[in-house]
Amino acid sequence: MSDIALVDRIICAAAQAWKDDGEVLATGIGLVPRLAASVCMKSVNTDLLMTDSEAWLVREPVPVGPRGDYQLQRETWMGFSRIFDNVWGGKRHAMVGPVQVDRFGQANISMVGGDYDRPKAMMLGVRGFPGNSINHANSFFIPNHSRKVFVDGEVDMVASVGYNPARLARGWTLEETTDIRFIYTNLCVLDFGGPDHQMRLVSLHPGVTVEQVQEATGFDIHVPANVGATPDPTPEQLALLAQLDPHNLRATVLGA
Amino acid sequence: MSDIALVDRIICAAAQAWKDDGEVLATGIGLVPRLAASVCMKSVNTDLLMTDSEAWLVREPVPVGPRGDYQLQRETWMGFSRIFDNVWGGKRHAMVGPVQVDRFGQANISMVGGDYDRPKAMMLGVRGFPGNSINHANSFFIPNHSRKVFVDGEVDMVASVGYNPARLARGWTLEETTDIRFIYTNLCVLDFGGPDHQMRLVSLHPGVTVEQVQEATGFDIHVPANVGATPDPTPEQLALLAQLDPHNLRATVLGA
Amino acid sequence: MANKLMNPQQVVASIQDGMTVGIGGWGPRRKPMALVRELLRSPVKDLTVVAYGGADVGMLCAAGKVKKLIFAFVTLDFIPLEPYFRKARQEGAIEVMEIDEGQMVLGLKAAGMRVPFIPTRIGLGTDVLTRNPQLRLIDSPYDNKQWVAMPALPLDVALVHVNRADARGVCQISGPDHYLDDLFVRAAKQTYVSCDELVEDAAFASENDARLVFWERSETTGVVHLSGGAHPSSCAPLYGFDTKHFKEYVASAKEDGGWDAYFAKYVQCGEQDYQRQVGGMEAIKRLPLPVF
Amino acid sequence: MANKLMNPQQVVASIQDGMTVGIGGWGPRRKPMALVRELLRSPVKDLTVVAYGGADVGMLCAAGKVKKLIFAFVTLDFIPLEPYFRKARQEGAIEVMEIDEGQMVLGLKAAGMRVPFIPTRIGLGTDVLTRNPQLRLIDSPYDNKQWVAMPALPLDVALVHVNRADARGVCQISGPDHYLDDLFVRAAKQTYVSCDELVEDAAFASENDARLVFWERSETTGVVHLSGGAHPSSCAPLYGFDTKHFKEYVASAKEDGGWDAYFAKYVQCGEQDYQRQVGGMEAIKRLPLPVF
Repeated sequence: MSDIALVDRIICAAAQAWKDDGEVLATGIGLVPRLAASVCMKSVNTDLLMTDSEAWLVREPVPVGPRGDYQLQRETWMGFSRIFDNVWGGKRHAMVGPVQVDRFGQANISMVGGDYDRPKAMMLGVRGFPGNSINHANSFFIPNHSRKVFVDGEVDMVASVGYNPARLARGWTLEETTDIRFIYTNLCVLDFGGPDHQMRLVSLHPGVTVEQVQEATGFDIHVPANVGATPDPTPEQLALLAQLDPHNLRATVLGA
Repeated sequence: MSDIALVDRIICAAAQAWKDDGEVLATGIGLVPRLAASVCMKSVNTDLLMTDSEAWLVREPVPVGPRGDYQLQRETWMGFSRIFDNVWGGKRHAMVGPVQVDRFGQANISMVGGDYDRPKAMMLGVRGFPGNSINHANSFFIPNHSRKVFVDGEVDMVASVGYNPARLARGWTLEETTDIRFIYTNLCVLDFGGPDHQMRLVSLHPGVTVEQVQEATGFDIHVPANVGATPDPTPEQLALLAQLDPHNLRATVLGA
Repeated sequence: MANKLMNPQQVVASIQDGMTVGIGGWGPRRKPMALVRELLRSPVKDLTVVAYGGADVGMLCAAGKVKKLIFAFVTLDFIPLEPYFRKARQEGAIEVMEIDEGQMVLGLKAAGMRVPFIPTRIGLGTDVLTRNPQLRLIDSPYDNKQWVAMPALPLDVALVHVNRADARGVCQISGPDHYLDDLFVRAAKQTYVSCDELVEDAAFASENDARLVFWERSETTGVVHLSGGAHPSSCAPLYGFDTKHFKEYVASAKEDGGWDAYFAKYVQCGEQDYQRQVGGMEAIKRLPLPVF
Repeated sequence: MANKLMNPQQVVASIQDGMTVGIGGWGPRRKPMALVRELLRSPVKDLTVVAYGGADVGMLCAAGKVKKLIFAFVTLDFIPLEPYFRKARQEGAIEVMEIDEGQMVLGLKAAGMRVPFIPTRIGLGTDVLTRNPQLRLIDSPYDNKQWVAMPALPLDVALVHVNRADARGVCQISGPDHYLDDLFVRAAKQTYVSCDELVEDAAFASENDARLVFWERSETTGVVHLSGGAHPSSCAPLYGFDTKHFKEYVASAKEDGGWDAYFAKYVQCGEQDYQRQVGGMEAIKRLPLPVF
């Protein structure tokens, strides 16, 4: 086993998600995605755009948690109405945390249960998932890789479009509607690079086996011949993380 | 003859155009319409909205011409993009100066001549006339009442929608597409209150006869039994005009 | 010059059973909560509510005011799940039209522009279409693709809370984001605004002040002066949201008769008692702005 | 960190024959005239130009660069009729798509939102429809009316002039109106911006400064530092438009070979000589702001 904290490994792996994106808005919803985007903007792709998670684009990522005398480095007003201009233009790559994901990459944060009119568990609603998923690139962070998340069949409410040919509207191709990049879980890294957009194992975190991943996933994943290990963060990345998360809020997100 | 300047009479008559409009944006394009709107806002309908003719809604009409140390009384940012929000919502009544008007009230500022591809005289283009005319109330100011302006047949380029049943799109009524209130000319005041929206004589300026108006108009107008005289401005209105046009720019607009 | 000052009772008196009411703000941020509380006290029912929802939606659901909810989310942000909205959904107590956040933008824009719909790709491939069969797919005359025709969402009434307003209905939002409030206002036949500060007409004369006015006063029907009127939601930069109060509110949902107890304690009593119970304006002004 | 600084020649080198070019500004206000002059000096031809037009459009017409013009008006405001645009139209030298000002807004919005059209009532009952048979009427799935389907107006290139920019493409418009420049920018594949002042990245950190930035830097392809680059159009609050220069320009159109003479004197010479001939930056900065 490695002495690198798993959450640090995931964040630094996920920081590569925007590596080749050029100048797009990186939106990380939740602590791990946000820190991943922040590390990326500080070290991997310095052309990224980020917000203060409220109403401004900033020149440098804002540290998470209480800010003390930190001064926002604003560069552009970016209230919600402006965010939609950006989304609809497509120059964004969001990393979000769905509650369910299926083999097509269809994701759900709305509700769980078989009866839409009386959900077993109502959650948030579809939020911006339908619009995000069909307008720009998306990646997922899943802190609890399990069959409850990676469900057999379809998710209970398809909030974001996936690679599902049965749901394709006339005149559209899956490549036009869907651009899911990576899934970072507490076990591994996945993408949709298998045959016919099958979910594919990209790398395993230290101590995790292919069998464990398949066992925790409600559908067959594509396993290439050689699956590597999720790389260790560099000392520079870990130093950045310490700056960007000065209160070590990330220590408990995986349920330590 | 009256000793009231004709232009003052027209402005003060036209100031009544917005009388019953409540809280709408009054836009007067050109000196006479703008002064008419300004007089109205100061005395007739104090709920009117007006801009500084640039980018701000103002609490009081801005005097025309050089402003000296006059301070704008801003109340709302109102750049062009905001103006369209207002137009499309319908809460506006503009007074504009078309180059041609026909019996349907269809108006033109785009081009003159029989060949659209090679106009005899190219003017401005349709500007906002198509959108204004179908979204909100409009009135016209015509400084040179003549058959060149009030044309026989249709205007050469129909820039604003009129009461022309032949051009009605499916599902629409003329009352939905068209709301032309008044026409103020150097001879008289007109509206479209005749049978089937025929152009109707409302009042004559002093010294002008019905025959003169009909002669200067390229189509039949409706003349009610009793046509009154365009009223004299009140002393209060004249005093307001002097404040709103401190350089007496209006003295030459009728070609004195 | 029109004087649009009203009291909350007059606002609620103009809302009738069955109306469609849009509520400005976003989640737990700058919600017209005092106006919502007045609505809770009234006999009005069968409302269709359109909102980027927070406790406004939760409370209206709990009080049985909502026939139909048009929403993309309902959340308190720091407490993700809104308990009374959740309960209403899980009990099948409300009809819903669940759409994307951006689709709601388009629907409100279409209503403000007075067009029947705006085409969009949003919703394609998702259950937003299967759960809302009234959302129609259309062909474009200019390409060979199908598009979602997002219908206009016209409102009978919009309720919003702003930082400052004058009696003529000029409204200023001085926090960093006006959210989609301007779209709610333009989509509505009548707009009622509560404001933390009532100011003189001259208050907006500077460029910076006038730029923070996002709609013409002709869009404002009535103005209610209600300091702290957004509480327990936030009204930046004046005050943050009240996490302690929200926690009590959320906890109430776990008790039998919890809503009735919350209602009796915080709603029934009227706005003056409400503010006294949450510590008065001094306590509200001390609520720290949230850090996101 | 991307450095997007370019010179005008590099901007024009990325514009190819037959492209669709949108030009920001409004009439004689904040037009990217130095970039337009560079375009006039180039061999580029057969452009489709989209603009709320002023002398930018007139000059491009005079120089034979325009194959097709998409416009609602072309005017210098204080001189209503733009002489070279007029001449081009009266000689039948250009194709046109003449539309309403607001339809242009909708077309640019549709392009930025990547939808094929936006429905509107604008154009119904007018010759905008008869002169543009490519504008299609559509049925709405939600009512029984016909609507104009205003098509998207996607741009290959947008050219705009701003007050201040940094090398990363953050652009600030500090005059009272940004016109529809943000829509041109979002409708375009590539956006080239000229700026009166080139500033450091930190220049936009205050709320008031950041609010005057109307698009993300990801929308800006290249930045050219050109003080006075809007002349002879205005760039409030820095300088007004040059009425004397515009009068000379308009007068030239009445002479035989007038355009060639204007071109030789003010365009051929290059930007440095141009500025010297119009009195240098000191004279430009003294041009009074227009009073409307």
